[in-house]
Amino acid sequence: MSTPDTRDDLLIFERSHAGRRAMAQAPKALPAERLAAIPDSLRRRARPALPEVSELQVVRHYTNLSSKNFAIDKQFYPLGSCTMKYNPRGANRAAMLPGFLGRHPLAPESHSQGYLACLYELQEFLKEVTGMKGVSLTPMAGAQGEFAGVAMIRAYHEARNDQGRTEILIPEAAHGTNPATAVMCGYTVREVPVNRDGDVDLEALKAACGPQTAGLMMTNPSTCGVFERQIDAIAKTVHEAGGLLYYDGANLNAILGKVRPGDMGFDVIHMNLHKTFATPHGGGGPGAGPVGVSERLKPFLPTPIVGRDGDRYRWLDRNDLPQSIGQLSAFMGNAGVLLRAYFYARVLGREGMIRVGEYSTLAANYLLKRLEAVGCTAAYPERRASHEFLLTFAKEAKTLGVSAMDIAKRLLDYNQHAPTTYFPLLVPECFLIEPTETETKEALDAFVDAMAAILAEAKNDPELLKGAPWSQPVRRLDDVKAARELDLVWRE
Amino acid sequence: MSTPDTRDDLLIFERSHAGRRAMAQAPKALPAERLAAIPDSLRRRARPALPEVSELQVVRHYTNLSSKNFAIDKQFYPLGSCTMKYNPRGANRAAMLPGFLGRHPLAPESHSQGYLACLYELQEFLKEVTGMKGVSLTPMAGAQGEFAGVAMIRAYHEARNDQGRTEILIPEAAHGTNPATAVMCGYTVREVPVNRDGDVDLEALKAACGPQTAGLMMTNPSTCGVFERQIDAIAKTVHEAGGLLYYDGANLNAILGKVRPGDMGFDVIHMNLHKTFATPHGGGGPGAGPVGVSERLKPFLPTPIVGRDGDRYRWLDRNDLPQSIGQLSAFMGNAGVLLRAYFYARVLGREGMIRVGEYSTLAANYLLKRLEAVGCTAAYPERRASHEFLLTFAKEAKTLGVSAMDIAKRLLDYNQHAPTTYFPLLVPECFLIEPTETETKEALDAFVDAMAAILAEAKNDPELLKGAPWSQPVRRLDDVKAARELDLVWRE
Amino acid sequence: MPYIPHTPDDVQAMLAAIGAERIEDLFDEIPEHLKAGRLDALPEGLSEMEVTALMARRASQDAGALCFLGAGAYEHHIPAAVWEIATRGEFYTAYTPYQAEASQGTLQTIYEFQTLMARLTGMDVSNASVYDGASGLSEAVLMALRANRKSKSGRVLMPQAVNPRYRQAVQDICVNQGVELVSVSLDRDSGTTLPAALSAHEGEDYAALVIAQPNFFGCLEDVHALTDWAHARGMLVIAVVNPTALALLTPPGEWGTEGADIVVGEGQPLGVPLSSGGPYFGFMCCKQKHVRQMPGRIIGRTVDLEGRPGFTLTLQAREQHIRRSKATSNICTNQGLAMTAATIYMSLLGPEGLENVAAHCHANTRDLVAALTALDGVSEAFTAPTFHEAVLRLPRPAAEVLPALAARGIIGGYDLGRDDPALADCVLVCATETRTAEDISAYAAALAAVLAEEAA
Amino acid sequence: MPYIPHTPDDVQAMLAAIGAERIEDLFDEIPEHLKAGRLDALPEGLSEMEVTALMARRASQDAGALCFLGAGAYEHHIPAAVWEIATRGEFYTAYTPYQAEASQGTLQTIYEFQTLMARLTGMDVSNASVYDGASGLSEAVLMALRANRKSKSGRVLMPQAVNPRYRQAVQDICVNQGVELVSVSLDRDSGTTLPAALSAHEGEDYAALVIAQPNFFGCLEDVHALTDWAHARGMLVIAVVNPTALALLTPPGEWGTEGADIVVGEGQPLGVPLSSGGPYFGFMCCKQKHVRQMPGRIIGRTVDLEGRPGFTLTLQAREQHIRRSKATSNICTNQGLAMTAATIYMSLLGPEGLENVAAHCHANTRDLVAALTALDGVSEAFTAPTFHEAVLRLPRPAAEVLPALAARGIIGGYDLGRDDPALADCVLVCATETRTAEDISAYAAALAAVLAEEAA
Ligand SMILES: Cc1ncc(COP(=O)(O)O)c(C=O)c1O
Ligand SMILES: Cc1ncc(COP(=O)(O)O)c(C=O)c1O
Repeated sequence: MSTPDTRDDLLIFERSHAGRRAMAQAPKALPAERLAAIPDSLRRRARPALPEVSELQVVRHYTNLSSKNFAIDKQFYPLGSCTMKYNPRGANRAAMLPGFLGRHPLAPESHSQGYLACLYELQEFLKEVTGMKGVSLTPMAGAQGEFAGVAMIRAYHEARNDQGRTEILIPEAAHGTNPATAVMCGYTVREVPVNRDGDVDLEALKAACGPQTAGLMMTNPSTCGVFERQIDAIAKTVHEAGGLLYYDGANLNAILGKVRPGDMGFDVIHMNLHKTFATPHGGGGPGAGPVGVSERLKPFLPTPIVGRDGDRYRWLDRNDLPQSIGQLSAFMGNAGVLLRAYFYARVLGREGMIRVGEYSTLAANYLLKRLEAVGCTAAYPERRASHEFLLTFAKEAKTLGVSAMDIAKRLLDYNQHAPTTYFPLLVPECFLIEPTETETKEALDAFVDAMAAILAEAKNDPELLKGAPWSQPVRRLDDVKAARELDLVWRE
Repeated sequence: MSTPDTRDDLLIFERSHAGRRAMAQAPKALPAERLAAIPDSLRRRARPALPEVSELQVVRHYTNLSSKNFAIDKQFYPLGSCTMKYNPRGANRAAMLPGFLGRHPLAPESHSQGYLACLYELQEFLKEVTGMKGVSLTPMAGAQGEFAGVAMIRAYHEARNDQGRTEILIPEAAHGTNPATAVMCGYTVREVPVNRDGDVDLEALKAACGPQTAGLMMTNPSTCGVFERQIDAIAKTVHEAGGLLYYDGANLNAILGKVRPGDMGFDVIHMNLHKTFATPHGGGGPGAGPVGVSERLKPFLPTPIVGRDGDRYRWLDRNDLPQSIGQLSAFMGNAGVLLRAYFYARVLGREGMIRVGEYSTLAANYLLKRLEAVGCTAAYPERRASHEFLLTFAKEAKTLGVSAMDIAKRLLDYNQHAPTTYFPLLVPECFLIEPTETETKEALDAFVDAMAAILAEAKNDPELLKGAPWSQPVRRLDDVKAARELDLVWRE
Repeated sequence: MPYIPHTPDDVQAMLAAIGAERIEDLFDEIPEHLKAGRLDALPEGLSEMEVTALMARRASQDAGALCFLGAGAYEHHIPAAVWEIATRGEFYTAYTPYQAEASQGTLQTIYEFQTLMARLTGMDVSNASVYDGASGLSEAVLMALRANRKSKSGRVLMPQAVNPRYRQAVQDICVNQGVELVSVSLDRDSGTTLPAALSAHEGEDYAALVIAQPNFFGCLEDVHALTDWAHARGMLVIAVVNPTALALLTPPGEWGTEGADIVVGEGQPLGVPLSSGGPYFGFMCCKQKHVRQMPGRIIGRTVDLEGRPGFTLTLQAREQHIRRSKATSNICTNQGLAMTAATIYMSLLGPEGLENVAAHCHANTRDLVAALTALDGVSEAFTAPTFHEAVLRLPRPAAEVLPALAARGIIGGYDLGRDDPALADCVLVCATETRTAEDISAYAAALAAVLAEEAA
Repeated sequence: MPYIPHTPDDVQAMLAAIGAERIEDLFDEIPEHLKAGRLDALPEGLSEMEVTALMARRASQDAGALCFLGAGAYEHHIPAAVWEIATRGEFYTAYTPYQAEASQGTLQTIYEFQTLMARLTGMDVSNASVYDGASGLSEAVLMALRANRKSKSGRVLMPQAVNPRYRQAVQDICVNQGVELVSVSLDRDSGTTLPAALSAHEGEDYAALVIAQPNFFGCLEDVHALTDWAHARGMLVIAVVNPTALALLTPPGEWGTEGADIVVGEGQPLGVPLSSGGPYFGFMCCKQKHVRQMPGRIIGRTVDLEGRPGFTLTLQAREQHIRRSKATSNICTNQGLAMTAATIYMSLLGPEGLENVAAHCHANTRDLVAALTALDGVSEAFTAPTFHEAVLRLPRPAAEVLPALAARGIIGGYDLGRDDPALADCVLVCATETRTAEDISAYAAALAAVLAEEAA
């Protein structure tokens, strides 16, 4: 072997050395008597075993660690339903302005007008792009937005004294957060099947609707990557049964400026600003999941909301909205994410917003056609792609013994992040692919080339796929061992 | 081969696509008549062929490019004479404060007091650590500091009407900037040999001194990695001949708080703040090369300098210093670098400064002893190392046919940056190794391990070294072709 | 088209490959009457330069005051390295680490975070963050109900000494699952939760007791007594703690004889800027035996095909994407980046650094209390020892004094009358390690002036 | 010990390996009487928090005014991506790329920079930056003396229209090599260098003519006539250009019939913040035939052992580390990071973006001139067309008016009386694309008020 194994996988704890410290960061030690007011019985006996390392060690450790990640800043990242588009660096700089970073969440309104102006305008923009009548920015991610939304549905029925609505309907393609949310709001979940074209099975929906129906949660375009064509009929069915319509906005990118959830008949929606509004995912978060509502749900919006009196902005809280479902966090949502989304909305403006839906849809349909041409199988070949689409490798799994997982891992060797795999569950061996509007045609073509090469490899040398990835800091990891022999915390 | 070649070496120009642009960055086009005042004959005929790329493409391109670098933030980087120590991130944040970044260099003093206060204090600190009587911060790097210093020597002799001093003496181990500088100041250069211990050959120096001697430029500790023990005698010799003593401060790190150039008899010095004061090297620059002088050279300092009247700071320029050698740049030096150095000086303070010399010397002597123990040959085995030291691989070159260059390239495969090679020129097949005070003992030990492994490889499998590096984005590059078939600019 | 790279040529080529004529054709499955109008309420797009200038103006509009607010969010020094590294594209623009092999950077960071939090709290395990401290407490309450199989009541004891915003959020989040929060009264002398207050609940079935340390009023509870009391009665103990304070105070894992069962708190003090309230992160630790009831992402260490160690998402069977309606929570996106920052922060501070930060916070707050109570009519409201907040009683309503201070550039603290009319003349103040002696004098001088004015 | 990782244990182990007892022993070769004292004039060390707070206070002390200064440094919008990428550790903390294989990031970036600058200036080749525009001009003058073998005089024609700070720096840097700068007078009507002024130097031996476009007064020179005049007389032409302006103006490579020979300028406008004057970078381009006379680092494209393309330092035989006293210059450390930023900036702006920036600068300055000359007694001093600066003649001395404007928060421009008493009532003003219509109105209002006051 010509290259020595110089990989360096130490944990920060393994770099620790008793007595070492990043001196510039630590205030000087105080004389013990300055702590005398704290009773001994409440004092810690030994210092917490944080690592004892130098500042350079920390910088080097996390700089090197970071380089073991794929990221949009480095790779094409077509993760379906996640909208991995370019995260403008300008948004980061604006949100990190010292004036914004230093503002205490409970600062008086007199010292908050600049910040509140941004939030107020963001509320107005979101109303316009979604066609909803009221918006609260407070939910901290999509799932918390869902919670707020379904809680409002519940509050609405309760306020009308409409008892007995105990069920939320959810199409089987739905994201896992939808049923989990319904349960957190005290509902039971009834799944609605999806038909062969990717649309909801309308007959089944009709059969499922009844006086027990509190509402229906759905995405449109759905996570099957197609636009639900019977949306009018669905809305009518649910509404006639006395239920409300919830829109999971994870796929809003597909229709920005093209159709508005409010116009489709939805009563309540959440948006994922960390998807549609290009705020970064940060390796798992933070997000922001504002909710929008129709007129009749406005009284129930979670607090606080920004209101305006003349040219002064002010917080609206429970005193202003006595029927509010209340407060979902200690303060008011992920302010820094909202500021980034505000930046994005201002740069895009009206025209830019409309282009998002158009070009993300163009990219997805192009990529789908090209992939079909090199031998991939579309799950819904008769349908237009929305901003994303589904491929299935059921055939390859059967004839060649390579799974969608194998193909996904092999893509990493081609320096391409894998699409979402095995979701939605109803399509076997699937890839959900979302290229977004910010990738060039060349980037899409490179992905097609990689897929074509991998399909050829699958035929000629399937072990290449089953052993993949080969080029990453680690080879394929043993998930079963991870769950069986739990090692969640490092012990010396 | 199990890993496809996914390396992507395109130039930014090869990503260009006619008509594409990073829209958020470009102000809107103006109507042509707004440019009517500019005569056609002075207008450009075609737009410059800058790349036409999207913002994401730019971010991705340069993010990925950056990852092809070694850097202190990622690797041990023991480049002798370059002082690759940790560059505090806090210094970067402080210097990048909007208030500092936005200040125009010609802003009135009324709007500059905060900035001037930092510079004034930095001047004072540098005087104290060097033992000099006056400091000018304006030189933009070490070499410009040298220029200022030698120009002051010249101005001094000229002011005294001391004609005929046409020669600058320079020990043969000196850095190339020394002779180049002397010539830029209109002097001829006479080299002084270095003896077998790494000290200047005092007899030769005495013989070289005379009425033609304008001065001597030297570093101490020298670039041989040892402290010049006869410094008193050298100073006496040069001064008695009527010459002045110039101190090249590139190695100041070694003696910070231990010996001061002013106390050693030097008349003028430059400091490399990008070395000793931990400002970043930025892949080649910027630096800052302040000069310090003894009392008699103060009138000649380059302008501007920061002065103080009561509690107001103000610029001193040629009106205040009529004998100044003048202005070396359009404004006042590399302000952002000076602010970083100021940050560093304030964090270190008196005690910290003293520790720098101690611990960089400790690290170098430790590393030298350990390397000798695994079979490396010291160039000056009888001497203490200063903050750096010289190894020679003359033996390996002769017996095994592997050069210092081969060993350097092989080190890259061990994820260690190579030391300075083939400098100073008087020691064959040499490494000049400077570990600095900010690296842990573990990092030093890892370097020793790598060197031990490479020495073994040199015996058992020299081709491994001659073909190295094997693990970098490119294998060894053809420098001869680069110089013969000049390709300096990309052409489609 | 900001951020969209496609030229007219590209579009033509792409449409040709699709077999469509116009982009509009791609939307032909959408019923025509649903198509959106022109979005006229949206303004025109601006350049990065214009939006940056606008936001810079707004940001500086709010800046400049000297702030003594705590009440759940604390201004600490954040080493520059923390966010310079956390905003590196590799951390900043990665998604949740679903492809483990291409996400070892994020995954190892989380594993280190879990270890750090377990060590800081004295607990066995940690998750990879929840939204914030308040929503984290809701998750802890729901988790306790699942974990305490013996309790059937759905009731949890929630002292008044817990941050009212947390209590409200827990109420609002848990209400639909039939959870009942039963209040435990505050001792108005000490500012703490006394055993006497608990004994009022003796003999009833509660799934858990919540203990905040320090409590909302900055006071230190007798956590050992409270913990033992709850455990003796079959309740679980949920600790709500300030992570900075843990550098000085008994970790929840060592409270009483058995230690707390679940620990949550606001992670913001660990290197996350105030930033108007978010993104922060909630941390959540527990005893090993409860790990399968814990919500949120958890990272495990495992090996790859060649036996080398690596990190991956584990125990996913608790999560919504696998378990759907049976999941422990609906949480999906969490607060990863803030948690990454906290990991770097804790590594930089180290055991001694964090302890010194905590000590300075405590000492500065004591200095602040001393400086302010030196003024006529100002006194400390409670007798219990405090960590880095304290309640001051003023000679006039806080709602009058605070705006007058704000007009003088001093944000003087939290008006406790907002939550409790009985405390209308009380202010909760805080001085972290970032407040200097001059800052404290400035506050004292401003308060003296305001009180003199009002008196006049 | 800030930034030093060694613990007492480490030190003992290291000393043991060395065979020394105390660190002090390692300095035993230094004569005892030379050892330094206690450095008492240095303050005690502070923490990052304390120094950051101190510097933040100082930075904000200087901030807030509206600035219309140019005179060699220009405020432009800098895309956030530029410095977020340039300060990535990989660029920020690397050294000069001596180990090419481990420095391809820096090396390719420089190669791209060289290509960008060659394209922008219309020249064949570029180096990797020199210190700044002024020192760059000195290098160009010295280079021209080397390159023009026919000229023996050591004299160079230096118009008064060139930035006086550049003229001074060139003088100060070149004086010791016997270079003589001969001034060419400015036409006081047009504000440019006229052929008539040149004809005064007819028949003498000069190595080169320097031409600034735009010149220091913002005026556009007839570069074609000047270039041809110089070439016809065996002189080289050194162009000093503003890189933003080049997006609109004839590139020096196309001046006259043959084009300029050497091009230098201040690179700051290309994505580098004002930052009190540095770090900026000087750029330097030339015709291929002069490349061996060019100072500074140059990167070449070559191949590796396997024939793959790669980048490396080349033509090092020009540089001091190889050629020592025979080098083209003593420059070693250059302004790499600023140059990296400029590379990213130019890539982001693209041909159209940079053109639009230049156009807005021009238009805004014309608007500013119109707004200010609408005031009584204020007029434009020169008749030549301008790029993004212009000279205004005031009814009173600039040295009186400018401080009065500054007191009103307007930094109103450059007092030309500093360099030339005949222009004591003249101000050089500038409005880049960052100045809005409101900014311009604010200046006009302030100037009106100041002039009224003075009159009163
Ligand atoms: C369709 C869908 N719904 C809901 C969510 C949940 O959003 P979040 O992760 O922001 O909580 C997601 C996120 O992946 C999603 O894809
Ligand atoms: C000994 C010595 N002198 C002078 C210099 C020149 O300094 P600079 O590169 O800052 O111009 C160096 C830089 O490498 C050096 O090592």
